[in-house]
Amino acid sequence: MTALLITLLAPVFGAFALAVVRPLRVAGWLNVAVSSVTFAATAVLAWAVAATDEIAGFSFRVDAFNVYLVVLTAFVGLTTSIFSRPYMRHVCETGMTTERGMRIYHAMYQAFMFTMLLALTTDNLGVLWVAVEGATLATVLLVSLYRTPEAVEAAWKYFVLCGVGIALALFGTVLTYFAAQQVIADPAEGLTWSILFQQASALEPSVMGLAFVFLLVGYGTKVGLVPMHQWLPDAHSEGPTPMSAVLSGLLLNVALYAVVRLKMLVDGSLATTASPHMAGQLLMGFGLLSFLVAGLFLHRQRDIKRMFSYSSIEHMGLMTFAFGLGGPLATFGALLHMLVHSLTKSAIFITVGHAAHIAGTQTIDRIRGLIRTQPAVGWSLLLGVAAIAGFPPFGVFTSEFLLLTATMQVQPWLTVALLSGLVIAFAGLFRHLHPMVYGPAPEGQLPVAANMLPVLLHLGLVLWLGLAIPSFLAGWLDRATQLITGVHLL
Amino acid sequence: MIMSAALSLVLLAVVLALASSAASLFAARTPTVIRLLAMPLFCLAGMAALAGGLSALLNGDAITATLPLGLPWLPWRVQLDALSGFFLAIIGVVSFAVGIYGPAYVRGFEKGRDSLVALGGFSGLFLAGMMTVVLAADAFLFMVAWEVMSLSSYFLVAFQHDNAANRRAAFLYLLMAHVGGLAILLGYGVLASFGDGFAFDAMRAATLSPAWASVAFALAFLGFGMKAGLVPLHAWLPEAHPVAPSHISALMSGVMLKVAVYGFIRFVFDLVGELQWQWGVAVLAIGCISALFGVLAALMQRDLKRLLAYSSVENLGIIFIGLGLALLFLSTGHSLPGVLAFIAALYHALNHALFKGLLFLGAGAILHSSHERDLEQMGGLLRRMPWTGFLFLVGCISIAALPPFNGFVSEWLTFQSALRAWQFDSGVLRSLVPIASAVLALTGALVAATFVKVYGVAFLGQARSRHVRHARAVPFGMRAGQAVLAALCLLMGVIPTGVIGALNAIPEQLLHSGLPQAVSHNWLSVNLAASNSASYSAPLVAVLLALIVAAVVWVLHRGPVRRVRRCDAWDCGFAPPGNRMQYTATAFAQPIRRVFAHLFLVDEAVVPRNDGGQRYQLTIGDRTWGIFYLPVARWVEAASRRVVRLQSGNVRLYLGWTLLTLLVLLWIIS
Amino acid sequence: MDHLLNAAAPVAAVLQAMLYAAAAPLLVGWIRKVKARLQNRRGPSVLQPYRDLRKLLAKEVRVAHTASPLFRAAPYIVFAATWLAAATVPLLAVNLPTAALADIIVLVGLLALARFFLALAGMDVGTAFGGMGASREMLVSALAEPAMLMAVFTLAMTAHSTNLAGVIDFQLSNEFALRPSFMFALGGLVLVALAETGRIPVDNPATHLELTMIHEAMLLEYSGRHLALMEWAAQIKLLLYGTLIANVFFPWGIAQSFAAGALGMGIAAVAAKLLLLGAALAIGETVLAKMRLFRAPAFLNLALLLALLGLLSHVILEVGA
Amino acid sequence: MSLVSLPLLQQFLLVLAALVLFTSFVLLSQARLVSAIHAFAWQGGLVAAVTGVVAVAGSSGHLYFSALLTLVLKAALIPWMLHRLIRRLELERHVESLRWPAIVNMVAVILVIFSYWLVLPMVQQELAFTRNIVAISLAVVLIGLWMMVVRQQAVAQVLGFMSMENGLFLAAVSATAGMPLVVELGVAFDVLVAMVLFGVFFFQIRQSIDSLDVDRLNRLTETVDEEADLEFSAAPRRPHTVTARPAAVEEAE
Repeated sequence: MTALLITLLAPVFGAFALAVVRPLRVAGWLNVAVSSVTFAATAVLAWAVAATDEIAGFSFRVDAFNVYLVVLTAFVGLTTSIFSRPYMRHVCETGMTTERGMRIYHAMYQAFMFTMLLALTTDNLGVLWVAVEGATLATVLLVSLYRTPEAVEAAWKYFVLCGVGIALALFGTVLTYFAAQQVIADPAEGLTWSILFQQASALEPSVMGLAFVFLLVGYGTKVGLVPMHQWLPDAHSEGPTPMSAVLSGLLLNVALYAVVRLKMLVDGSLATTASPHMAGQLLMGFGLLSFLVAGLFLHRQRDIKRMFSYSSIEHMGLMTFAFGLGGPLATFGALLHMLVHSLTKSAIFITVGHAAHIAGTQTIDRIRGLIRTQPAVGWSLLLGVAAIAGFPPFGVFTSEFLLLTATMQVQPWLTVALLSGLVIAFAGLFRHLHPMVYGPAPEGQLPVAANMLPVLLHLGLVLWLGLAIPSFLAGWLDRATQLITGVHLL
Repeated sequence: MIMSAALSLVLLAVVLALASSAASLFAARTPTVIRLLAMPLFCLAGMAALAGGLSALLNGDAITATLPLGLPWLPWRVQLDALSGFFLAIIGVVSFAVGIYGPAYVRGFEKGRDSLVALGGFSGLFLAGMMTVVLAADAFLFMVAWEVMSLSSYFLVAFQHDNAANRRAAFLYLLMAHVGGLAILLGYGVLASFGDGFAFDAMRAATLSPAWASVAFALAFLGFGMKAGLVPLHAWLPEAHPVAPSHISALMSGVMLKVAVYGFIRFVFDLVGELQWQWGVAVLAIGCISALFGVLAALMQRDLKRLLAYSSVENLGIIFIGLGLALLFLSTGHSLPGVLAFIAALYHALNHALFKGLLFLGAGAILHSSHERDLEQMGGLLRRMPWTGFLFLVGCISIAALPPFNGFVSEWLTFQSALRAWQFDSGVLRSLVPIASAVLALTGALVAATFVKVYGVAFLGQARSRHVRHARAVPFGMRAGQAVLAALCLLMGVIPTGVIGALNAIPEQLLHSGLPQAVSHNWLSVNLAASNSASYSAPLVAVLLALIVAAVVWVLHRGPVRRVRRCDAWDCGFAPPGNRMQYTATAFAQPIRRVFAHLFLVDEAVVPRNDGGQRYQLTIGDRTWGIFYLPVARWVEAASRRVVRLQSGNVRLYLGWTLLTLLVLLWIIS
Repeated sequence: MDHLLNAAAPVAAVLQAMLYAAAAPLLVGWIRKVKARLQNRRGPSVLQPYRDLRKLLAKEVRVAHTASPLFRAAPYIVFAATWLAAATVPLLAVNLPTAALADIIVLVGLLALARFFLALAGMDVGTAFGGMGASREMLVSALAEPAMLMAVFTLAMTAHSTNLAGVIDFQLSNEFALRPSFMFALGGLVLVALAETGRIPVDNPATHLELTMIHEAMLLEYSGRHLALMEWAAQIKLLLYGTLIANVFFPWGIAQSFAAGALGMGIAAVAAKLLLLGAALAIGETVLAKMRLFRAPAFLNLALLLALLGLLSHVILEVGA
Repeated sequence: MSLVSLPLLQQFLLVLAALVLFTSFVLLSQARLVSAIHAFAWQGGLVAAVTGVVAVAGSSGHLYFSALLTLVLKAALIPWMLHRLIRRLELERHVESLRWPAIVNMVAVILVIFSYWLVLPMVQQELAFTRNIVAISLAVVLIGLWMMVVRQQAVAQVLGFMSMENGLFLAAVSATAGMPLVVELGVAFDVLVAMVLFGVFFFQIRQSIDSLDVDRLNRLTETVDEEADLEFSAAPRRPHTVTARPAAVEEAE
């Protein structure tokens, strides 16, 4: 429990502290320190959860489903803070932002981490909503950090679209609460997920169906499901790169996490009606649509960060599809995919940050010959993209293998769509990647001071997950699968 | 006991390969580590694989083991049986030769700007991947190893990436490898969803409905065919193989394609279960098309390595002709000819690995000493690099399927099984199969033409350019590497009975029916059924040829005049021929090109040259591009161009989308 | 009988081989003689080819500066391969041990080996004509080989054997039957033989007109014993094809045991058949004219068509045969 | 349930709800920003009133608090902030006329009907009388979203957003007699922060495109159409050149 408290309080403290700390060097290190404290706390928490099946209380709940996401969040937060220290210093030296902007950046970084961890650990749907909305508020200023017209525009779109979406999610939450009131005496517990989950079958189906639509559209906007995805590439491409890394790596995961939690409620309530799998079918539809559309988007990219944000959309679509498909195999694969995708994608964004520094631009056509200029960056980008494209021995392959075979067993004909989507997306990524990493470098292009440690950590982990899944993680994923689908896989 | 020793040997080979790739990580600082450490390790890995594979092939039964890796409920299983042993032996012998050849060859790159770490590292990974594919006993490990093989070979293709053509080749290769991999994955998915789980044993146990079995077969044929470069899925092959460093090209053409063949055999003959004769027809047809198209395309090429790559397409076609015949015979219940065709295919796989490896190493030697891949610039190399010339000649004879070398034996076996067509009950098959063998015959003759062209233009005559005129002999290591393969080419040609006897273990284990002893026990000659029905006594033919030559030489050199006087060429009394007057590769292929012109996009033109002279311009285009590939690409482009309208940039439209989605969903659920 | 066979068989085999080498020039001489007569010339003696060979063997060898070792090795290999191939075709007697040595596919293979080196030798010196000859030779052979094999397969599928001895045995043991398949196969084989042995209308053995020659163009640079071997090999090849046609399609008279009488009978029979064939060839060459190179494919496609028809008619008309 | 059968308090409640709906129509079609802000303030006040009445009717404790919260936040604080903003942005005189007012209003009416149709199953459960108001609140939410779609003035969009929030409050009150207190507080806090950030962004947008017309925020788009090169479609054709040789072209007449 104390570990949980530290997990949540450390970022809060960090946010306030970093809001006032002026010297940039100190702020950078402090940011790293706070993040590492958070990570340590989550590690202890994970240890506790591994020992006792779950930790609940004070309307907090850490079970097999969210504990690994908590650790993941803290870990990516840590590595990204390590990356962002020299990176943002470089940004500040180039005068793209001010010292005040840097304070906002660091404070908001920690605030964002807090909202993420809160959203994951809370057991109260209302608080979950508050946290996700808070994440928007915390990051929107960072998107417009550089104050360029594009940045401001991106931030505005991000703000308006996510604000609207989240408002709709609130309406869904209200409806859920309304449905809960019919079955749960104490109004204070009406939004407690674990209690709702026990009572799920009693919830009024028609209301829950209505609620789920609002929740899906609301949180789905955050997940970046087509056609509510439009904010995502803008925000990713215009914000500072560490921001893009945590957005793709964490925020999308958390939103998807929320959707899945709510789907579990709805499934419980709809189980006895005419269309028991309504929620799952909606998820499959959205997932497949996002997956295919994003894959096609990849072909016409000119901005490297936009390109990878579309690839994020594609993968979120894949996971959504898998969760919608249901069944232990698909769910296990999706849970694993959440993990490997956020590790790989944040690693890619970190590398992309260095690449953009080397070339001095984010325009794909002007990034050339990375391997020649700085082999470390070039190879990391190449390997990272190979990993995200689902090549073994990286972990993404494992999860996609599971997803494909699960689809093959349940809906054989959808595999055709999945395959074509995978191939299209792959072609879209590599046709842009090739000229960037290979070929002769333009003269005068110099290497930059890059700290590849985070990238190595992430890719190393992904590689490890591809070769063998450690038993405790497998145990967690399996228990989460059992939680979501009611069936053990192992 | 001995088998487990074999398995540990093979696993050791994998470890050695990985070690070689790990060792070359240090090449960034000390380039020599590739030459002194990585390549020897590579060679050792080849040796271990060869030994392990052979012992597995020679003493019968299968042994399995489980690795402490993989998914929690699906640990990686490996299995070593006769089939995988045989293919391991193929992998081993070629990579052994490459390991001998390599050090001297990579030395040429030490000064270059391309990273040796990538070269050495991915070579080792490539080898390990191929060996693991052959060993895998569950679909997951198989796919992992398969994709590792594709990915690492892709990095090797992209090794010299300053050249845009190489980049495009690498991209095309990876794209098609990805498509193929996914197809195979789905094929396994079909099997897995009928049997429970991804272990091969479970798949064997599964019983599929014929329709689903055909789906699985089609997917597997697509996937493995794409890797094996069967027409029309071959487009990547002539692009990718030539641009890799030559010793890697040897591995890719000689071995990786065989791994695809292995996968096909494992999937179709072992896992799917009940065979259907329609599959046989399909495989036979595709095999014929590939063989004929491949050799014609090869004949038209002027780039030596491209030519060799196309000839790989042709040889894989021949292998699949054999497999198709095997499918036909086995599915109609004629086990003896089926096994015969099966063995013929395996034998040809072995032979192709040997001589194609040899030829690519030879091409590498030429490249190394004259920096030339273009036949039109070569000539007279036999006198400048006699050893390479001699060994290359051996390769040419073998690949042209001339006795007493190995290529002939496998083709002979294929013919023999095709001639068992009179056993079919259906007259259609009875008349189709001989036509296939006619195609095979035509292919054989065209291959001979192709390699007469190659050898005559490259090694005979006079040099056509200065740098070729100054070519020098290559270092010993490279010659040794080729010599190993050349010797094996002759050996495999001279002792077919022994080889067939060894190969016989595979169908006995896989199809539970082998050849009768009559075939193998007679060491002197291969007899099928009765001695006077069909026989080929390779050792005698070889010995007699040698004897006659010796005798004639002996007789004639005891004659009155044995002096030989050098003079200018007569050439019907024209002026002494210069090197520009020689027949070029293009000219050599011209008659056959005229005959088969309509199969290709040939455009010839005589264009004026800026120095007043004239220039004969020839472009050979591959029709399959226009038919199969470009339409897909265009479709994707068009679709993406439409889709991006979603991102119009107007926030109000975005909100409109959200509202619309909301309303539609609400409508749907109530 | 058995011990006799064991003792006599190798002897007979060697004897037959020698006979091939010895008789080959005679057939060429005979054909030239008949041709000359048909052209109202007296023509050289039938033994003229022997004289030419002796003269060539006695002459000094001249080799171009630009020639490689392969140029000097080629004649021996060509001769050896052709001779060995010929030795496997039953001339006088079936059931020779050479039957076990090689079947008809090997025969084709050996001839291909010879052709391979012939073409290489043509390209070696690096003259324009050599290359031209090699290129055309490979074209002709590429188109001829499938036709040849189809024709042979027709026999093989009838006799269930690719072994010439087997085919002949089958013919002799079964009572005579009119087989349309054999008729077509014979036609195809004859056309193939004309092409492969470089006779009119595909090639003209007598020409040295630069742009029309095929076989001769490859021998341009040879002289002395090398040239002798090449010519000799060509003559053996001609005899080989003649024997093939004569003995496989009309095997009657060939010796089935090694008794002296049988062998003598065999010699007489085969001699008669070959003389007839030679005369027929001579007549054909006098009435026909050489065709352009690019009509040769049509010619050979006809051969392939005939062979294919033979095969199909076997499958369709003679099922179970 | 027939209207007359209801106690007066509840009839009053229904009147208030109707007025809320009316205000959002006013918001939708109001051209002048200042008066739109006034309408928004009225709406907030009405929502607060509804909350208060429900509190009186249901006599549930914390509803009084949330009524007060709504009143302060929605009726006073946010309108005041908006006033300050447009004064500092010199937008008091700003008039934005809708393109097709009639159609816009018709769509809004259809949305009202649609939301009623949606809520029917809930209403029919004859639970508490406030259920009918859920339909109204849903309509308010949808109309707010619709307003954001049709209004191209940033401030107007914010107004639409805020009126969506009003609808949410109304729904919370009417459907469930108020959310748990912590959630209410969180939501209120978020709305407040959002408002502040909106203020910040007005100035940033103004600074970057010196206008608040969101239609001119259209830099970030994929639809710029230049021919992307098909790297993998270029068929491999090497030009293949040798000098013309008599022997090669000879027989080809």
